Amino acid sequence: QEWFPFPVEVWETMAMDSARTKMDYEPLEKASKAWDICVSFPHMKDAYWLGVDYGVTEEAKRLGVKANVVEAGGYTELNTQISQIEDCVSAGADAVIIGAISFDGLNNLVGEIRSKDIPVIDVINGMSSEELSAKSLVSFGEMGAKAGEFLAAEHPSGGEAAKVAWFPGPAGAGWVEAGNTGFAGAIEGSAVEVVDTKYGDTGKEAQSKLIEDTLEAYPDLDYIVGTAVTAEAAVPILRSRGLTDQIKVVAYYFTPGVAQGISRGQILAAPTDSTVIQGRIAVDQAVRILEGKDFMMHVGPELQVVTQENYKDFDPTSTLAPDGFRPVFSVE
Amino acid sequence: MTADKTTTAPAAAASGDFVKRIFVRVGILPFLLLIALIVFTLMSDNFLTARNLMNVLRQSVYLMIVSLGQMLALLTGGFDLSVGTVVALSSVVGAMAMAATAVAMPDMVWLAITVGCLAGIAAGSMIGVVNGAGVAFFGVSPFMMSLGMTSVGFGVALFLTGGVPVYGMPVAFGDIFGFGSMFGVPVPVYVAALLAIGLYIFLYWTPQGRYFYAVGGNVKAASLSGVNTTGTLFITYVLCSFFAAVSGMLLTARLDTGEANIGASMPLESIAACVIAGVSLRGGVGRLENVVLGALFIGLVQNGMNLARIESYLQTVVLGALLILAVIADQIRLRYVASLKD
Amino acid sequence: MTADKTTTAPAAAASGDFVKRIFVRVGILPFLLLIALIVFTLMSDNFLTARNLMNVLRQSVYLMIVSLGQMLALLTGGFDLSVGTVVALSSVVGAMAMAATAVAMPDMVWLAITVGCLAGIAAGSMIGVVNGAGVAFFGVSPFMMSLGMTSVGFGVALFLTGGVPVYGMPVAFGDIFGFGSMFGVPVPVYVAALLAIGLYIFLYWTPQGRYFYAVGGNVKAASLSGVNTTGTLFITYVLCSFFAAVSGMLLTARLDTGEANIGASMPLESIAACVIAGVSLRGGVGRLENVVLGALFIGLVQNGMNLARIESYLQTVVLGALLILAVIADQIRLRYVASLKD
Amino acid sequence: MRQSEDQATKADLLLATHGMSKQYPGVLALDNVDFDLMTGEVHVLFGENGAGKSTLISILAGANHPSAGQILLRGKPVTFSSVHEARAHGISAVFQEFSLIPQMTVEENLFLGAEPRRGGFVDKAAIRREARKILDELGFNLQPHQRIDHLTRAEQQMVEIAKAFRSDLSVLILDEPTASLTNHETDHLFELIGELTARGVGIIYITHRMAEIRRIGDRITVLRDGRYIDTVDAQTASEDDLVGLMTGRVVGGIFPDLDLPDPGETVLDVDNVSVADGSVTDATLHVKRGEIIGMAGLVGSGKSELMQACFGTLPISSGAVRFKNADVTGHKPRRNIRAGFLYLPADRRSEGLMMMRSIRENVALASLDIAPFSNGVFLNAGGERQAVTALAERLNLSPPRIERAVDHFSGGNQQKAMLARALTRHYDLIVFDEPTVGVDVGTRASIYRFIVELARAGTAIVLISSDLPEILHLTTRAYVFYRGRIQAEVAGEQLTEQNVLSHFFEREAA
Ligand SMILES: Nc1ncnc2c1ncn2[C@@H]1O[C@H](COP(=O)(O)OP(=O)(O)OP(=O)(O)O)[C@@H](O)[C@H]1O
Ligand SMILES: Nc1ncnc2c1ncn2[C@@H]1O[C@H](COP(=O)(O)OP(=O)(O)OP(=O)(O)O)[C@@H](O)[C@H]1O
Ligand SMILES: [Mg+2]
Ligand SMILES: [Mg+2]
Repeated sequence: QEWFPFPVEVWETMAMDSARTKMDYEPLEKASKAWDICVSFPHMKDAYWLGVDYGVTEEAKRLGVKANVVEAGGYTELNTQISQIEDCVSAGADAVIIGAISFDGLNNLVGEIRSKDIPVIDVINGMSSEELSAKSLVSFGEMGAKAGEFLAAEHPSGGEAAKVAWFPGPAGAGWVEAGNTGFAGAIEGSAVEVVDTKYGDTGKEAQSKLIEDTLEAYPDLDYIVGTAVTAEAAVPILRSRGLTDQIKVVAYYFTPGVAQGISRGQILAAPTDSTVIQGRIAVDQAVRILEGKDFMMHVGPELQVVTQENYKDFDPTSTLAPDGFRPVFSVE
Repeated sequence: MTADKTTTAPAAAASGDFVKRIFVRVGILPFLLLIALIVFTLMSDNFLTARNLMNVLRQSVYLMIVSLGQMLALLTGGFDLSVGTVVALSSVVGAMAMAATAVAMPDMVWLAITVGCLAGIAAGSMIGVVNGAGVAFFGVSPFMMSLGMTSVGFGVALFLTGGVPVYGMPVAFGDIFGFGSMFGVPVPVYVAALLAIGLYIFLYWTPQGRYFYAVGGNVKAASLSGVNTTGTLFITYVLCSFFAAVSGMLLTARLDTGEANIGASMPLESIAACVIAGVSLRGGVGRLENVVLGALFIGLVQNGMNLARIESYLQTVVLGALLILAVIADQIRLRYVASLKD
Repeated sequence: MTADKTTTAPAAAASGDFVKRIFVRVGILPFLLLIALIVFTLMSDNFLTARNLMNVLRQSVYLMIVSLGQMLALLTGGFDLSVGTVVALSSVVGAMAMAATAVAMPDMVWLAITVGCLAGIAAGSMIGVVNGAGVAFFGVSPFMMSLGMTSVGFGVALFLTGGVPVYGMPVAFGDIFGFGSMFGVPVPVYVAALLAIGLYIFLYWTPQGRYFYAVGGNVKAASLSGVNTTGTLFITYVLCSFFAAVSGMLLTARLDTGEANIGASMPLESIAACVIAGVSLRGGVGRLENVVLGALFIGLVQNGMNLARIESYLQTVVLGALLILAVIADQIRLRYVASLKD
Repeated sequence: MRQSEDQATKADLLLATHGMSKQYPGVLALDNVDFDLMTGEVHVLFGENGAGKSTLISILAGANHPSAGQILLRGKPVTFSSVHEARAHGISAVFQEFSLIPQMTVEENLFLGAEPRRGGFVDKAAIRREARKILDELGFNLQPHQRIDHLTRAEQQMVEIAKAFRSDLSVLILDEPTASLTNHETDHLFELIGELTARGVGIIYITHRMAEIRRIGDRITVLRDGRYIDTVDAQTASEDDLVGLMTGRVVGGIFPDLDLPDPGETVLDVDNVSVADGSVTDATLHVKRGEIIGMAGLVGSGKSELMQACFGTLPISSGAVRFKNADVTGHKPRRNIRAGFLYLPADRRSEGLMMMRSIRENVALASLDIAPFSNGVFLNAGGERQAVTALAERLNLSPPRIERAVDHFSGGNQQKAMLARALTRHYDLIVFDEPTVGVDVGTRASIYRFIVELARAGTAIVLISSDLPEILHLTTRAYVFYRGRIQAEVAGEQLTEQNVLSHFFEREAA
């Protein structure tokens, strides 16, 4: 069945804080010709970006355009990402969709590509360049905020304090800092107290270690809040220590593991930014621009918090690649 | 160079002899461990609890097992950068095999677990076989060989999973090998102990064990003395990745999923654990006991800093500085060793 | 070992002599480059275009510069794992200094750029100074020293920036050193060329240059011959991180921001570039020209695979396999070298 | 040296040490030693392995720093913080352990640390020129562009010597320079020493070879356990006096008398063997039980290559090797050792020993598969320790500490550690390649004795040696090598100095 119409928010300008309106997104039926679209991701090592990949490639197929997906191999590989995008362009891409590793680090590159009159669409992570053709993303800050608001709602100010250990992700990554700020802002003035913030690589191994040590350091913890990996890692640890009832888990973005956790009642809640849809919209924007059709400059799916209550009427295909989906790197 | 400095003050050498004698016998690490224990106990009241120490022990197990293998590679004068990939690959393959078997025959949990572990360890060891072949038979430098296999193996692991964790292993697996414990001691610790003891016997009670040191000490001399140097090098790398693979399976049990993104820090950390344990990168020198302590030390410090609530930026600084200091301290020790040899 | 195989067939050795002689003179890399060129040209029509080749050149510059420094460390029988951190630290510090100066005196762009570059390079080199001191004066193994400094430096870089990129550098900086070009050749390429030539003269025309090889060849012998081994080791690591720091500043210009998260893959890639260029990890062997080619080769292959749209999981596999093959090929070459020696 | 020494001109004091002491961790290598050197004299340092000779000269050469004592050069106290400074004062040395960079060429090594410069840059032309000049002057046939690691130990020794020669020389120190030279190069070296002493250069010469002391020595200073014992005149002092001074006990003649039983059946049978790298062609020889066979020849004549090939470390291109009537052509050392065929290499450092491992492990290495070292499966620590301790005593290793790293023993004692391997299991054939390189007279005597004992016990022995007296006194039959071919087989009465030497150069004469 079709994925649209899909509830989205549309910003006036590229700026995240510009006025926004809610509406339903309607993509093109078909592309007029088989455009060659280059898509660059920071990496394809987890389910989150696999979801984006699914969205991008599916949409490319639906519209009948070519797509070539490259991945830099990790958030430390900014230089590689730049090289890859350059290679894409010299390979003759008509449009470029970038899931940026760095908020500012690609601006020069964007400028250069735009000067060749090739549209550049910013997906998921966000870039500060003035010259972007379009953005298909939500602010990760708001993801953090959603998680924060959820907790704040559970523990409004005045209520007895809830001790939270917060695991934003790898220190230095743009999305982590954003999520961190968002979360901090949202719990402002509530009864939620962040007893410790532990940065760490989003490997399950690293997160497990952090969680266990944190449990030792704060035996009286109420919540573990953090990346999807943190949540996934927390589940077995809590189970093994028989703390499942005492300590609740909240993630601030969504993965299959988190979905499973919520469905099994092991994870309390997690906001979703409808990753797949962001990918789909980005491709649609690219085609619209190439074909000179009118397009929305800055679109992002409405955020929703998936909880154990509303899980049953949540459609995972807007956020997750279906089970058994293998990463697709090129669509002919 | 060093020889000179040792001899600055023979008098002093005579006086503080006793302290040094212990120092030399047991090495630098026990002291470091002691210091770390004291410091962290002062910094956090949750540190020196049976539960936390057990926790440290379990956390260190994975690095420890990998370091045991790494030590072999170092002894023969090479090293193995592919241990991280081996961990990842065995985790992925093992988990897939286990899940598949579990689906095929849901009621035969133990069969699934056995099949999975065997598959994972076999897959991991394959990388060692290739490394060994390259190093021993083609004379490729261990660095390039294992570096190359790192990216080959990682590519394969990603290809198999697309980066998504592998779910669907029997719960028993995680409950037993990940979180289970007997007499209050976690199961993984038993596994590690078993491996360590086995390797100890192999290294120090059998001729072949001695040959690892010989090959690292002087390949030419070894082969002139009838040591099968090629064979020794080959099994070195097979064993090394065998250990890494076992660690990979244990980690999988702990994480409850097969992950392609684990073990990235293993290569350097395991070499670090060996080097602070006094294993020489030139080959031929190093004791297993110390390597175990080396791995423990790294685990202890990381845990201690987390409990002491040291800011995570600072943690990396401290850890780095500590490694260096540890080695410098060991240097000083080595200067005494000569004088107290007898 | 090798000696056996060097000489299996004297007859053949005589016949195919000519080909081999070139093979030996110029080494394996030119051949590999040629093959890569041909293959990728066949696989993608956009590959063999002036624009793309220039593109490859610019992309490879950063690794190339780091590899030049790395080569020195390898020549003296050590290596430097901290080059990645140096790149990151110099980027961060350089950017901060430049931004600050730019704010202070907005109209003096060149001053800002100069101050920034000097600050960044100084900061990066500091890590080299510490490495050098540890290795040369305290006899710490280069591995541990540079590994330790890696995490120290990274911690500092994160601490300085809180992880967020540093902006506010004069636009001119990026425009000139990042994307600028003279006579169709990107500016970074000129910088790299300058450094390479400078290092070449230093290495092969001055006595000190020889001492790097001597120290790597046999430290004891070198010091018996009156070579200042400690001094040589010290400047080795200072120079190594100097080069890395310069690369870091060029990268900063390219990214237009100071980033704490760059350069992670530099240490291993730079060592790989050196090793496929025939630099020995045991020290004392290796030519600068080849290292330049080595870095180019890695860059070329990565670019070629991207253009040929080889899917990225496969790319890592291919790259790994290629590195190994390159070294094996070089092994074969070395055997001929022996057989042609006299 | 004697011939050139002109009684008329009074030789004056050149170099002296007062109360020189050196404390190594655990060892007092030098104990308050006084030593002096006149201009134009050859002053021999003599003493057992580990007596402290090398330590003393390494201090004089600036490579090592004394724990106490001072150095006087021409009456003025001097201190050398580096080899550099010593050279600046005209003191240069040939060390026992080579100071060559294997990966570098001969010329690069000759000038390492003192490169001729033009405008700060290395003057390559000058280096090439000077290198040729020195090599020609010394009559060593080496190419300046050859890489050190492609030379034989003997050839490296020459480079080492060439390195020490320089125009502004006032003191030349030679630590066992002839250890792996053959008579040919040795003669050359001695002529040079003659010229130098004539120019008033003082020579400190360390050797374990009596004949050399006689030939060139003026005075002999004897060290024992790092202590100064006595200084005697080289010509008048008798061999036994010296040995007495050196050991503090009385040692009989160095060479035991060879009353070997008649040879038994053939153990090794080499048939038209050519080595693949061309260092040996069409060599045919045989070795019988209870024989001691000598292999003589110039440096690079291929005498060790042949045996290495038989042992399986070099590939054989043609011909066959039979050991105990079984074809072992191309067998690996492992098989040969287990079959009872051992080769002990000439270069203990690079081929013989694991320098950082203990004496115990080094000695036991080749026999870990048999009792008393193991029961086939597990090692027998106790058995190993006893066996090695016994061997250490038998070869009087000093210091007798089998757990010490080989690195911390003196050259001669390292050699003992390696030779001890011959006694760790039963062998039918043992090849000794330069077994007495850098071994003191006392130890030599004992090494010779045990070689002969082995032979008496029915072991076949092959002795590869560049020390002609060894060949003459110790072997029953000798093969002379010349440019990779077996030039002659001399036995019994023919086994005389002239006879052997004549075959060394025959072709060159023609
Ligand atoms: N680097 C060292 N560390 C510790 N002890 C040493 C070291 N070098 C030499 N020694 C000890 O100092 C003593 C003297 O050694 P030295 O090499 O001077 O003897 P030598 O007279 O040269 O013997 P040889 O004739 O075998 O060369 C020996 O007991 C030796 O074990
Ligand atoms: N590693 C090597 N590579 C190339 N050539 C070599 C190598 N080792 C030896 N040679 C050459 O082989 C020839 C024979 O060397 P060999 O070691 O047999 O000399 P030798 O007869 O043993 O003399 P000695 O044992 O007295 O040094 C020499 O010309 C030497 O230069
Ligand atoms: Mg000596
Ligand atoms: Mg020889």
